[in-house]
Amino acid sequence: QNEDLIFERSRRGRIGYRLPELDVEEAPLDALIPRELRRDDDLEGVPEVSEVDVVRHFTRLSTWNYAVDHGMYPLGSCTMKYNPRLNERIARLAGFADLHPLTPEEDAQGALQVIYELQEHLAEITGLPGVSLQPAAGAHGEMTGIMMIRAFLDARDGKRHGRSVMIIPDSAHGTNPASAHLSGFKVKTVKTTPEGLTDLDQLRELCATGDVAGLMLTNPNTLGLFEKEIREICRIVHDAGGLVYMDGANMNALVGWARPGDMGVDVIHLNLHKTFSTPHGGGGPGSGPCCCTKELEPFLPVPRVVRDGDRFRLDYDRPHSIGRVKAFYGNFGMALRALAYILTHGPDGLREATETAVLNARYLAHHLASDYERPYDAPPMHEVVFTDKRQARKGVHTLDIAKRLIDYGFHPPTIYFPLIVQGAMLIEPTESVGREELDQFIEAMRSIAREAEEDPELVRSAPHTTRISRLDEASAARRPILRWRPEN
Amino acid sequence: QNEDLIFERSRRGRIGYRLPELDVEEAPLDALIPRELRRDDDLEGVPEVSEVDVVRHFTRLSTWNYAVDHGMYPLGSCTMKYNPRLNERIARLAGFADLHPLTPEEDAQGALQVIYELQEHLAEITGLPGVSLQPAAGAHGEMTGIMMIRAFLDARDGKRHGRSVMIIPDSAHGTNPASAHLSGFKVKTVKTTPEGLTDLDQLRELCATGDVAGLMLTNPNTLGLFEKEIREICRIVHDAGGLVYMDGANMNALVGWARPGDMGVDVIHLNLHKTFSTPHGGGGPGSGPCCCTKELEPFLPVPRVVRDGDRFRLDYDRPHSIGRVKAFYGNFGMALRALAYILTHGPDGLREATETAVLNARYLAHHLASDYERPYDAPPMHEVVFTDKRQARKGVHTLDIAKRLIDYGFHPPTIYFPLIVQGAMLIEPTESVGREELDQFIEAMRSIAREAEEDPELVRSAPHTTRISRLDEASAARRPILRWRPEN
Amino acid sequence: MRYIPNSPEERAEMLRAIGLESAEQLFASIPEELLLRAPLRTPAAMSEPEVLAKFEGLAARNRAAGRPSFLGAGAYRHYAPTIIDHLISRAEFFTAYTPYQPEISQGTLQAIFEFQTLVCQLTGMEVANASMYDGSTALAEAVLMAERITGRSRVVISTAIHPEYFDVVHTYVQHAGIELARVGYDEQTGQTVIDREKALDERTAALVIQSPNFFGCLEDVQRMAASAHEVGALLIVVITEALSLGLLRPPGQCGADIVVAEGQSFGIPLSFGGPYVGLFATRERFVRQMPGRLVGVASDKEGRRGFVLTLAAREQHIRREKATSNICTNEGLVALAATIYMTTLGRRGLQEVAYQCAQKAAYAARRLASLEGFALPHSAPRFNEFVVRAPVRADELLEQLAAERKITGGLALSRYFPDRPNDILVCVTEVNTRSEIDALVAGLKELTASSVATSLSGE
Amino acid sequence: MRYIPNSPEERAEMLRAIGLESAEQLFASIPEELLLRAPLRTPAAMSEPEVLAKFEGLAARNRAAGRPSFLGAGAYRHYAPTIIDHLISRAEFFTAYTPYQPEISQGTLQAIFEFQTLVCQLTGMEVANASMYDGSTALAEAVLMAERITGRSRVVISTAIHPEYFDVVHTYVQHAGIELARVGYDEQTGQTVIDREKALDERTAALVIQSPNFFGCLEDVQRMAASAHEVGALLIVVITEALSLGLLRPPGQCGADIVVAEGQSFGIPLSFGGPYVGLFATRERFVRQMPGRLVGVASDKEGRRGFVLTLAAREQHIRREKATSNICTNEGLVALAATIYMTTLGRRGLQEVAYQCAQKAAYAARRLASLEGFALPHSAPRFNEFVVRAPVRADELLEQLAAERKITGGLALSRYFPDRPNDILVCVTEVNTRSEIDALVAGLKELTASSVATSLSGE
Repeated sequence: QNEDLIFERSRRGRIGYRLPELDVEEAPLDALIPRELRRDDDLEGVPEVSEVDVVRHFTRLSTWNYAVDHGMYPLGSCTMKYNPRLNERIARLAGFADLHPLTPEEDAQGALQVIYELQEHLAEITGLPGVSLQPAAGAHGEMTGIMMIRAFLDARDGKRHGRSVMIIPDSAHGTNPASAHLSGFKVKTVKTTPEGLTDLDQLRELCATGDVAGLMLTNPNTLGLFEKEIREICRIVHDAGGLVYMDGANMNALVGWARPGDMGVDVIHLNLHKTFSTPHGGGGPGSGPCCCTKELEPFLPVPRVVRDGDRFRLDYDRPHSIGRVKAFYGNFGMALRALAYILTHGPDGLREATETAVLNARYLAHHLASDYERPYDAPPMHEVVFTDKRQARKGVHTLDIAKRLIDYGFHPPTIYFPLIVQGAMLIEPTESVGREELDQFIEAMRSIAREAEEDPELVRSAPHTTRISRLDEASAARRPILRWRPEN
Repeated sequence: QNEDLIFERSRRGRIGYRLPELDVEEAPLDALIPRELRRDDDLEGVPEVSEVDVVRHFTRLSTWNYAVDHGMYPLGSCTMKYNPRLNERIARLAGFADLHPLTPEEDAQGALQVIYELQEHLAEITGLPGVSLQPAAGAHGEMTGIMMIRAFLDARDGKRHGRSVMIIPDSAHGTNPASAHLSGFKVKTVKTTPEGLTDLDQLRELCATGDVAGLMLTNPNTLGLFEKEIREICRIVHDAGGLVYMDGANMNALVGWARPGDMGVDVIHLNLHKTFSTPHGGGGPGSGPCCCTKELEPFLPVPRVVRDGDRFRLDYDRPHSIGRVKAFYGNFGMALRALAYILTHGPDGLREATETAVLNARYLAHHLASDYERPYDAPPMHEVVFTDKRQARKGVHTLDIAKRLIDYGFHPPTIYFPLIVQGAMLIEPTESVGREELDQFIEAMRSIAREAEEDPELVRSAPHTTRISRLDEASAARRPILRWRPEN
Repeated sequence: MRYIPNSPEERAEMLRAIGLESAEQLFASIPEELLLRAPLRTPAAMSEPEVLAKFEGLAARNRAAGRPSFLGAGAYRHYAPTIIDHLISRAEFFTAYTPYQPEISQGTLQAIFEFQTLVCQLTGMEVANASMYDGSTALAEAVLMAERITGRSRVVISTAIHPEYFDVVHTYVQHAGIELARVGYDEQTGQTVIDREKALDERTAALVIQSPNFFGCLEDVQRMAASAHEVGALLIVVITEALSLGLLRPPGQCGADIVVAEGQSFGIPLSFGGPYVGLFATRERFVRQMPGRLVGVASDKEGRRGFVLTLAAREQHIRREKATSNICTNEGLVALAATIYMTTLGRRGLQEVAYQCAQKAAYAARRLASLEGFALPHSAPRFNEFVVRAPVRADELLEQLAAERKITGGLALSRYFPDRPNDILVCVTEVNTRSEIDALVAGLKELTASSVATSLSGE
Repeated sequence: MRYIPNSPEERAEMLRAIGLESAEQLFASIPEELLLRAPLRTPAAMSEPEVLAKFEGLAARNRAAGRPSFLGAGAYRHYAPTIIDHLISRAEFFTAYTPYQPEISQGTLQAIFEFQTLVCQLTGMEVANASMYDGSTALAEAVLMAERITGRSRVVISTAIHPEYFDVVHTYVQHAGIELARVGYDEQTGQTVIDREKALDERTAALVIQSPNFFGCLEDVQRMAASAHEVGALLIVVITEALSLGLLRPPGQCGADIVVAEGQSFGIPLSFGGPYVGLFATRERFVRQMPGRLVGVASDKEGRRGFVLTLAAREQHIRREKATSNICTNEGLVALAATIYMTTLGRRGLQEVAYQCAQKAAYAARRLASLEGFALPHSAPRFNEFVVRAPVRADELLEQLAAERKITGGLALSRYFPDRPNDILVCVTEVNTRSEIDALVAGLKELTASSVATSLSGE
């Protein structure tokens, strides 16, 4: 089935709504708002469709998407796990969904308690006692964390401390340098060793210059490997007067087993939409709480949610705070879901989830090694990197393998990331996938490896089973068409 | 994507639920229920799966269905119209969904009012003042209506009245004779004229024998034609001492424009899941309210919902009632949806829906006539019959055309019904389809007509775009496998 | 009207395209005098928020919906996992029709096939159909089926079945030439008693019992089967609390020939009595006499497994008046919900829920029996329902309990059995917390304290 | 754990299959001393009904959620058609990731393309992105973008914008070398006043105004644009009440260079402040400086139209620290909900909702202004919010109104403006019925009667 743009479906005179009749005396509009301040285009171009048109339109569109509920979605570093329906139901309870953010605290105690409890649990899980739920997504939490480091240094060393360098591994997410830059830091890169870990010697050199503000580290790193020397890494940075920020994107490998706070990390962001399974929604909403040490706590964004006996309130009186990073209190709807996730799992369930996520990745790593190249030998945590090295000899590249996986009914893994691995395929099965589906995925990957040998063109021209074939992204970017117009 | 049976997905030890812990003292089970009364098979074979398995399983299954939300679903006489989401939401309000049917009347006034109001509105729409919502589906309402006729005759003429014949047109739904039979009537058939209407002469003959209990008539009939002589038909039956039951399956052609009560009909059933858009759910639940004249009202099933001033109550004191046809009060959840439908439309909207449904069918009739044979000339109401007569010359039959429509993205119409039309295709677009989709359907049908000429095998082997091709229904019926077993 | 795509302008164009001038002309085949002149007298069209507000107001008047409740008697409160409603709300399921076109209905068909299998597994029977309207109509159909199978026209029914089920059977068979006879129950045990000499004979098509029966007492199904079979009759077992199958020996293992049940316990909302879903299972040899739809396995040309509606030759659209039943639309979506429930709870969960129900009911029974002036009149083993006899009229006591304690305490049996004025049918399920049970006990105790004192002082 | 398919037994088998003996060995790369020895001190696992009951209890403590309310100030109560939640609850939408693989993400991609188009149509701009976190962060990004475009580092912001938005901008730019300057508003009109001599100069990258502004007053956007452009600065317009676009001249027609808005009004639940959705639109020539994701048209090999994420070269996964922004995950599902809202209301509905908001607010303003002791301090035209000055302290008055009348009467401006103790910011939308408005008026009248009497007698 095809489905045009909604603008193309529009027909003059169709309606999809009905309002209650206006029940107050009307004033002449000109008396309320002068004509020159009102729009005069009669909203030309905005669709006119019936409710049925809307439902059919978006239902049809939806059928063109792959989703977690269809099967394995092994996007490395994205942690696409099952989104519990219970949590969706909770987020829609009228007592939460209809609550205005500026409601007087007395009449919003339930919501404040939700925030407070989630803060407490995240503190326990990370080992970092200061928590703010205000950041709206991972990159936002990252920015918040880095700004807190900046504020801390300014307070400790005075504004002119000259600590302008943020050290970031070459394997890091692109958001890391972008966030560091937003906080006014220069970025220096620390390399990855042949073992896939941070190069300690280089780190020591970089820290020796006196201008280091901190280190942004993902752990397990984006190669899926735990930084064994994490305590030493933190010591080096701390000794140099810097702070350690940890990117929490990979917390699904650690929850219930190890805590960043115990490792020496100063501040971390979490992705509730990864580790705590709030749905990713095709690109958000996310939620990126920031967790920090006691020393950094004064610098968290305002307002904070605090407890006074039985009562919860908003605390604005935080003179050292970096300020607000968002209006109101963060993506509260995501906090509800994450809290429900934590309560449903309990400590044992959280630990079991982590264990299973790691086991599933390890199982894949074990079974795919015969057909695909692993650039690093160390046993992976919750995700594993392979490359197209063997297949590339036949002209079959990572992109081709990814597209061919679609024909086998799977979402492809993350590809060409981390950047330091040529032709990388970063596979993260998560705990939400059963053994039989892992086996099917392994079988599909092996089959593609065989096809790459025997019929490379079949792989190179994949996918073959989708509504559309590969799209020409290069021309799309050269002459971008970013909106519909009647003449298109 | 494929998906096995859930039994094949089952793995020992998986769980998909968690109960609160038992909070009372446990007694030894043997002391409560002796071992020989308990099951000893440990539910062997019942699935063991996680919540994720369940969600993925049924989500995948769902993607193999065509549904109203995907597009036109022109199943004649089934009235597959849009199912408003608002009505689904209303049916799920806790105050209704959590209400036990044996709740004391005082504490269930809202539910009783819903039933009462719907009864009133259906009475107004049909012109028949006595209404019961107890029947669970169309055929159930039909049976109820016929039993009421039986009870009326028994009361009027004494139990030995000898009125044993129910007259039914040859074009009727199969449920009509089946329901008549259940009420102890013999069926005699009245033929359809070449114009597609009931043969009045034959009806008069059949009514002349003195043993006629009544007539079961669909109007518009299953050929989509309005029985113009309906008043005369009713007069003939009434003069013969019989009653007229109308099958309300086709009420979508009449609501707001004409009323069965005004035509002389004595009793009718409605399909809330057709005319009033309660969702059909892949085969139910339905709801088949029965509406009747004042004379028949005493015979309606008990209990009735009646109003005493501001209060609503159940009335069991109906000595002439045929009795209960179902435990409790009918498919209440469907009553909620139907009432919401009526309130949302209002009188004008109801009339507009009917008008549009008829217009859409007439538009199809007009545009398909060049390529397909219409067995009857009269202008159709809300549905239209075509046949495969022209295509059959090339060996392409109705079934083939139906299957080929699937490839064009449409659900096929009702086929091979009514039985009196060879190779019938009964097309009912309903009001829920817009002109552009009608045009696409017309284009698809024309294209199939061309294919039947030029490449009949293409049509005969359709569908080509579905997960599975045509299934061998004959062998399936010869050696039926009706359940999964471990050894299958 | 927002549910109608074609705007008035489009409709006018379409009319022109087919050569008509007005909408009225579409209805030209309806005689002038039958055309409605005035608008229907139903309320004027309401907007979505107005409709919603109206129903929210009505829902709020159903005061019992949010209260602790011990009502059972054919409809049961159980916890339904959230995923059920999510999955059945997928448009692919709820906006589809009966799966007449198998190539684009495999989702519904496979789910029904799974439903049929689960019903067989739980009841211990060999075949099950795609569902009936509810338990009561399933029972009526079972009685008609027994007549078809045996060619006999007398059916013996226990008085310990749900009274409304009996009424429905009566309505269905009243013109079918079937004679209904009733057998009573032992007031001591609460179980059906068959005076076999009188009750069952060579004209008997079937014996109908319910287990657990209406009073919550388990019947000796095996013995009943033996009695019925001895005279060549079938045993029909009806179950209103389907979750009892998680703990009790399935009727199929006890010799039942037809098992019907109300499936509402499997995750279906109470919804003031419907829609529910009837389960219907029998022996393989009776399958062609079975009413209702059946889904079976079929293969396509490439040999792939698929599912189809099968054995349709039994049904009314082919056999018309000779059909096994007039049922057509059944309860597809509710059967799907029940399938998801059974699957989600699964092998362990169905047993655990049943176990909790039995334990909680036993706890409540113990507590209530210990109250001054209260007694449990029946001695038979029970699952999650039982009768408790109060020292005062049950209906008034329950009304007081509802008004003063906001607890729905159970069913006054006098609703159906006027000769049992003081008896309350109490149902306890896994959703009744201990504190609710304790509140019920305390409430009944305190509300009867004065009357107990009176009667004690009177002794 | 019911969310984890693999059972303990399966996990044990898998461990064996890869040559391990225990789950602990999976974590061998974590130094011994870092492994947690004790279980986390979070609450023990709860069942589904227990979790639900807990949250229902918490929800019930949010007493304000069900009351008539006149709170606006950046978050608005509007009616959201039921179909929105139904459609965004389709797993295909809400359980998908950012559409990195276009062949299996066309649903999300086409919907975002429609979102971008609708945002352009409503704001009168040429290009819009796939969404930002919310209005406040969108504004911060707009300020950073203006600096990139102009190469200038001074930004002038009206004090009549939402105070929390200003705070967010301040946080974002504090280390970016951008100087924030503020311009005030005229107490009479309620509109921003620019003393151009002082306020805008050649170092100014942008002027930031909100319209309708925080006090509900419409700004003269055209004049502001002229002032900004005269010194080579950009005009950034921020909108918190997106539905005002249904009635008001779009900023794009008034010369705005960047328009950002909070999209919550488009069918998004209040949800105590989030998730909402930021709209971001600008001129075509600035597109490569725009932050956030963009969806564009592309063709496949057969020439079929499809949609892809495009112009990714601006983004951080390619440009890293030189990216236009660090935004990655945005508000996809909320943008989808807003798209469905805009589509369902459509051309007529968006205008009608806006019209009703304006008329109802005007009615409320007239009624409140007529109260003894009350006044409307600002004279500028307004949309659906306005300030009313009470004869007593606003915070205490509103507290009393909530406690005694169960009405949330608006926002005490003193929360953000300590110098305006008696001012209430009142918001009226299409969901406020006349009787709610009348109850508000009556409540305020009666609660202030004594103080008015006192002050009158004092005169």
